[in-house]
Amino acid sequence: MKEEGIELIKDGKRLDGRGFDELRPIKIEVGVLKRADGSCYFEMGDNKVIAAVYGPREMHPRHAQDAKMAVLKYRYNMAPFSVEDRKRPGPDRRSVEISKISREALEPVILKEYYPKTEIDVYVEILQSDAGTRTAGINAASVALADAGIPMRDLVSSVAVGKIDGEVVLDLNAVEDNNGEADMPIAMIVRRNVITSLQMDGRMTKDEFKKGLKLAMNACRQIYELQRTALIERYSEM
Amino acid sequence: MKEEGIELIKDGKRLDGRGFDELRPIKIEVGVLKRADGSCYFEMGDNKVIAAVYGPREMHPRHAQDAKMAVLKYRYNMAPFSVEDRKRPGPDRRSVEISKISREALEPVILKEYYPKTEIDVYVEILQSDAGTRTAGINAASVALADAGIPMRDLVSSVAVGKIDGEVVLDLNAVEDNNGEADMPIAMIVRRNVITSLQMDGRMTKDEFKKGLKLAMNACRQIYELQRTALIERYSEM
Amino acid sequence: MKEEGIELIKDGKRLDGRGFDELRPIKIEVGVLKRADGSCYFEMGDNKVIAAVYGPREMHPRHAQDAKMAVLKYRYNMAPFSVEDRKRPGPDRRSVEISKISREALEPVILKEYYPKTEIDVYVEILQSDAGTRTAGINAASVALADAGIPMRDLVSSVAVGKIDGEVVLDLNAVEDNNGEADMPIAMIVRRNVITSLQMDGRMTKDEFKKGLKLAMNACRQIYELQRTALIERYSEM
Amino acid sequence: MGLEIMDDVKRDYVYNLVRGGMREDGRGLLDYREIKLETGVIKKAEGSARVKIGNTEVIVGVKLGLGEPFPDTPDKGVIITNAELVPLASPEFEPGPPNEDSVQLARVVDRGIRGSEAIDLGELCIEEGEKVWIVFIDIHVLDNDGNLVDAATLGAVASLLNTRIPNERYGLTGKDTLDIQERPVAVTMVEIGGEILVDPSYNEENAAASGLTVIFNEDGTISGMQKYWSGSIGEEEIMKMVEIGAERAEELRREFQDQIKTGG
Amino acid sequence: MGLEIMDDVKRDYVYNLVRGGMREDGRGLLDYREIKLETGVIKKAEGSARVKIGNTEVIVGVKLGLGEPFPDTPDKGVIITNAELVPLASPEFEPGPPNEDSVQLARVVDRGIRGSEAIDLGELCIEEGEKVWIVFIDIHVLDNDGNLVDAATLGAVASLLNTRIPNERYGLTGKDTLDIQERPVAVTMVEIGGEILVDPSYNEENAAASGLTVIFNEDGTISGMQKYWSGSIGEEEIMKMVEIGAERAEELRREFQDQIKTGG
Amino acid sequence: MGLEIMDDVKRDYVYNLVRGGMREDGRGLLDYREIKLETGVIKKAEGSARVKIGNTEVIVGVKLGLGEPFPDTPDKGVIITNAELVPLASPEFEPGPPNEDSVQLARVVDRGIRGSEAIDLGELCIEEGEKVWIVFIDIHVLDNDGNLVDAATLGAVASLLNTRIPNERYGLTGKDTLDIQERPVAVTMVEIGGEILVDPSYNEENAAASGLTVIFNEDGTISGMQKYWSGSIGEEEIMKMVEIGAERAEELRREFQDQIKTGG
Repeated sequence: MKEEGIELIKDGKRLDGRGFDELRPIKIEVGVLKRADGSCYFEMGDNKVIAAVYGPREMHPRHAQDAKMAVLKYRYNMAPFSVEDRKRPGPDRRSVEISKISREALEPVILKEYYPKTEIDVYVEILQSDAGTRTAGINAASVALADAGIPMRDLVSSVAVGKIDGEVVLDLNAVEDNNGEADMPIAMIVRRNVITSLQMDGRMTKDEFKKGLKLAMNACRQIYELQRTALIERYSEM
Repeated sequence: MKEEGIELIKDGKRLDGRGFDELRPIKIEVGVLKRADGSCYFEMGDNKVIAAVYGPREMHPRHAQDAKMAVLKYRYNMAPFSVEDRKRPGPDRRSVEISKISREALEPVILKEYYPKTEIDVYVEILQSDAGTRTAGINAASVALADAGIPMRDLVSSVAVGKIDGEVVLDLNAVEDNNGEADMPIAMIVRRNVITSLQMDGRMTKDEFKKGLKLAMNACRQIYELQRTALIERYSEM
Repeated sequence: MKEEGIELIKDGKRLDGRGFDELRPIKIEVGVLKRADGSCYFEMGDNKVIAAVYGPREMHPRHAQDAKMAVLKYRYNMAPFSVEDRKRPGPDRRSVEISKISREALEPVILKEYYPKTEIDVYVEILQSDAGTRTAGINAASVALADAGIPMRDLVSSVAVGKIDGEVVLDLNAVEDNNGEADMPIAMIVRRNVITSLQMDGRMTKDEFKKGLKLAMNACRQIYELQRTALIERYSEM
Repeated sequence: MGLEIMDDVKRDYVYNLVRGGMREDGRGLLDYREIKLETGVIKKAEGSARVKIGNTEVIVGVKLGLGEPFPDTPDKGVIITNAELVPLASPEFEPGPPNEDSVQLARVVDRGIRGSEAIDLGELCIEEGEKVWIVFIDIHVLDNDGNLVDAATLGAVASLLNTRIPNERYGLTGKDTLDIQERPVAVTMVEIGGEILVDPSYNEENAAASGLTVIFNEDGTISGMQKYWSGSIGEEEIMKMVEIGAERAEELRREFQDQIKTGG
Repeated sequence: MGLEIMDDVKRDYVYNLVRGGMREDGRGLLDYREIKLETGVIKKAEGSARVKIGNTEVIVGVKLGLGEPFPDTPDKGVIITNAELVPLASPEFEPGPPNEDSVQLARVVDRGIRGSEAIDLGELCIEEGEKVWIVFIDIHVLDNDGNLVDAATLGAVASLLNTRIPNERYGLTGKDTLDIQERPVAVTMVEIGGEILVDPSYNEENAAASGLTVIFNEDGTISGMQKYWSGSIGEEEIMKMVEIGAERAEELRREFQDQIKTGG
Repeated sequence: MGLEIMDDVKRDYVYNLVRGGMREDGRGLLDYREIKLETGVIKKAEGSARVKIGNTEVIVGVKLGLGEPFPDTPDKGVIITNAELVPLASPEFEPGPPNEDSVQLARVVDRGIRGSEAIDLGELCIEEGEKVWIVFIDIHVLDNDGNLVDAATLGAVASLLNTRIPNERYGLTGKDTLDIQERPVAVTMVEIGGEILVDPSYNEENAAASGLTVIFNEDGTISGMQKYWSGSIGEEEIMKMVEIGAERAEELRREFQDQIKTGG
């Protein structure tokens, strides 16, 4: 719902000074946790998320095991203090949906058949939220999976586009998201040029959708490079 | 609690025009669902219920299996929109009790020993409620079990009697139930002339109870014929 | 939080007439329940608690079994009517913590290695509460374990000390606890002179703490004698 | 597995006894076990009672609180009956939220209180549509040796008779006892091998195919019934149970009145 | 194990059919199954509809209640969309609280209603910041033969059109219908063996690697999308799905209007 | 099984080290690991801190909301301390509602804050009996390498010092910082092979039979204690732990003050 009188675009620039096709600043740190098998801290503007990976490890209960491949689990969780109004701990409908969507976004790149009967657990904690947390979580998780040594075909990169004041723009922040007309998070496998996640909220014409999809896919390519660089740095350090 | 001044009986007739020993109109459709192994749609006045049966099928968890016979499960559930004030989804104390009572009403006719280690699931959804839903559910479930090919000694038929304005009458509707003095749902195996379920709420003399029980047992005989007819029609169609 | 103007000590005596180092009256009955393997009813002032023990018995689910020893479980539960404002049934954070603390208080004396793969269940019901229920529960549980024939190295005895009106005193009742400055429940193995549980709430100097600990340990010795006597009486009766 | 075999053995034992007109503990088929009733046992509760029927033991506590009335009865107080089958009371009870057995126990007892209009709910209204007394009847089972319903119903009625309204704690004035208009009594019977038994023990409940509780008022009317388990019962048998129940209820009521006078 | 083999066999069967341009039930790849829409089927609900798409069957009921608005929209009513995948509807549905599938179903349908601003929420404010209508849209699945989203979206919109505001029950006055500003239509497609199929059956959903719902408004704009499952989709394919979806939506909308007129 | 053997091996390793006066990471028995404290790390929180003790890492966030006071303290604000042992932080943490470990962590930290009267709760009353500030202290564990209690207590106190009261958001006026009257410091020790160790690592916690947290105020008084696990402790040993704890607390407090000045 748009606040009255708010103008999200002035003189061709967004409130935070970005151009329409500009990402917020991104910071990636790999291997930040000791106990996890792999981990990644990811900042995108004011979003602060951290992902940890455990596994492949024995799956309980046994009857849920898959005899042919590993089972991937994904838990997206917001810290109570990550949002304006304290979030009650525990899963809600939104986090259940995001966990599902994010798991499905990552599944195509994971060589699950290497580890039958096991589970691979991805845990994503949102420490601070400013719109786009699900995409930040997928980016972090993708790097954390690599850090954990999980065999993967490729990385997954994720970003949202949206529509504000009638313009299709990249990577909405919270003010834009709350006062915008549409939001569309995607995830993609950059090197194969395919989409692994796509959602859309709000209202867009078909042409806006097409423009937005291209914009998001281009941004994923930028994010992919940052993810790769962070991983290379990590391993060159070791 | 009786509303002030409400008269449930006028000139020997009830508010909806029925006599004391008259059932509401009943409609039975067999095999209405594709995915279920057996199913039945049952209307009794303004009650609309649907029953589905799955099984016998493997029982989980294994330690709950019975090595000698199938385990019968029964879930009575009200759709949120089935009642005046929206019902919150999920089981409450009332539905837990009704599920237990209904399962016990059906158990005597099912040849559970034919299928050791399995479970037979009966699911009853109340789509619209107008007093007597537990009896409508048992009637529907009984037919759905037969439709699923579960081996049974016989059908079970169910109806309630009650007391309104001092008279013992058959098959209360919601206005009568809310303003009446007693309600007594029963279930019976008509051909063996035995009771498999009996509950009573409110206040009745012993003589009223006896009169009511006979009235209900007679009505069960009518319902039994309708159940049989619906099943015969279903199988002659096939 | 102290009520205004309340005086907990007058002329060297407490409101209920006790001296600083005096226990409330204790009453112990052994073997009070038929179905349980062991049981004990314990009164300490206005606290009324009952403990039952079941086991060693097969543990479910199997994957939770310990191949080397029995698993001890402890459930502290308050009856809804045991306190001023009705307590909602089911565990809350307080009872979860007390159950953990109490289990750990008893574990050192139980010869768990005698019964691998089994569980020993201790259930404590608080029927009436007047401060100190966790210590009363541990005392009752200890006797009930002995009554159930569970092999034990020794009994465990438990009591609280606290600080009221600036004085370190033994075994606070509810008025004292609500208006006091500190509360410290302990559990000990009297014959080995070691502590198996220790908690402290409120504020005390180190010297007060030391004084309190000695006071509590002395009182445990008295309780131990009462526990022993009750068990001897029980077995001489049989 | 060993346990299941013991269950079968016990069932056969009870069955054979009953076929010979006998019971485990020597009493007659229509006899109750010894009943002990003690009231006012829990100071922190507004009303309370401890009931033993043989080895079965139940504590019932009544607490009163303030709350809103139901929208359709704005001038009446509210009764909430709850039963806890705590695992202390029986090896087959498990910790956790109410299951179908505890829900049934609470609902049958509640049905007796409600159907008989034992409590004058109109007296519990403080401010129409806004504030009424909520009466919590909590049934806490301590030892389950069968026939919890009759014990819990005795306990609930005794607790209500015993209840003091905590006006002062809430800054209210008014009379401090509940207006108890009726004292319903539950009689539970089971059928084993064609015989009717009153007041079944735990082993007898396990050996029975079906059972029936009938709740009687002082004038002999019925205000609650519940059939149990998956056996069927014939019409004649039910009629017989109602007659037997009515007689036993009279006896139980005398017992109750005697003990209430002494214990209350 | 036996069941898993059957799943594989069915997947192969569907796959091979589709590769030959065919489907289990004989229809074309871009065809919907027969759609039946009936409104006002539940008297106790403020609005209701029963939708069948082939063997898939869904009942949607709308209930209105009074409540507080959200603090950030004090002058607007509230929509709560909920879906129950009751175990009656499918052998793979289990009793219990909403799982990720029912949450997703509810949220996708909700997204269409909300994104298209189908309901004028401003009209549902009774007293700013204090009292607004809460619109519960409850999706009750009766038979799951695939494509629940399209059926539930049709049912939700039909129910809303059909809804009477229960002013009288709450002692209020005002107009008694909802102001429905838009009629969003969902079109779900899946990809099997490189082919796009519209309105997937249950077996086709199981054989598909990925799927997409696109929700269209009357003017052809999109107000909701959701990709399903763990297969990936190319950019071209998505564009194609959007075009196919737009066409199908038009047809679906005509079908809907026709049936609403008759059935409403 | 393999894992259990590794646990045994690690326990033995730690035990043998300690018997020789050594620890895994080379520090002395009474030494803390390196402590890093950063405050104001979460903009969306009213107060926040990130604490590292060695590899153990905890974020604490403080949020304020409006609510009703407890009936027995109508003129005081409310503190709610909550701990999440999210499965990200340790392979042995599982998703789900709080278990006994997270409850204990929250309650011990809470005890320190409450027992020391760290917060002046009277200042948090807005309208007696009606409206007060509720202070949520949320402990979010990110990496569990032992001694969560000390890290969480440092984080809680640092967050409170750092907290801005969001008067404006709720249309209120008033001072915008909490009145922090005391800065409790927790010192956790364990006993391994007769030796006392301060600030146990995860492996040391697993090798220990018993442990003790003592919470100290600025004047050296104690305002909270908790013994851990099922080993017993002698009286002398406890007295020794209290003395060691008091000394360590002083040091920790100096460290804390230094870092607060820089980081706050």
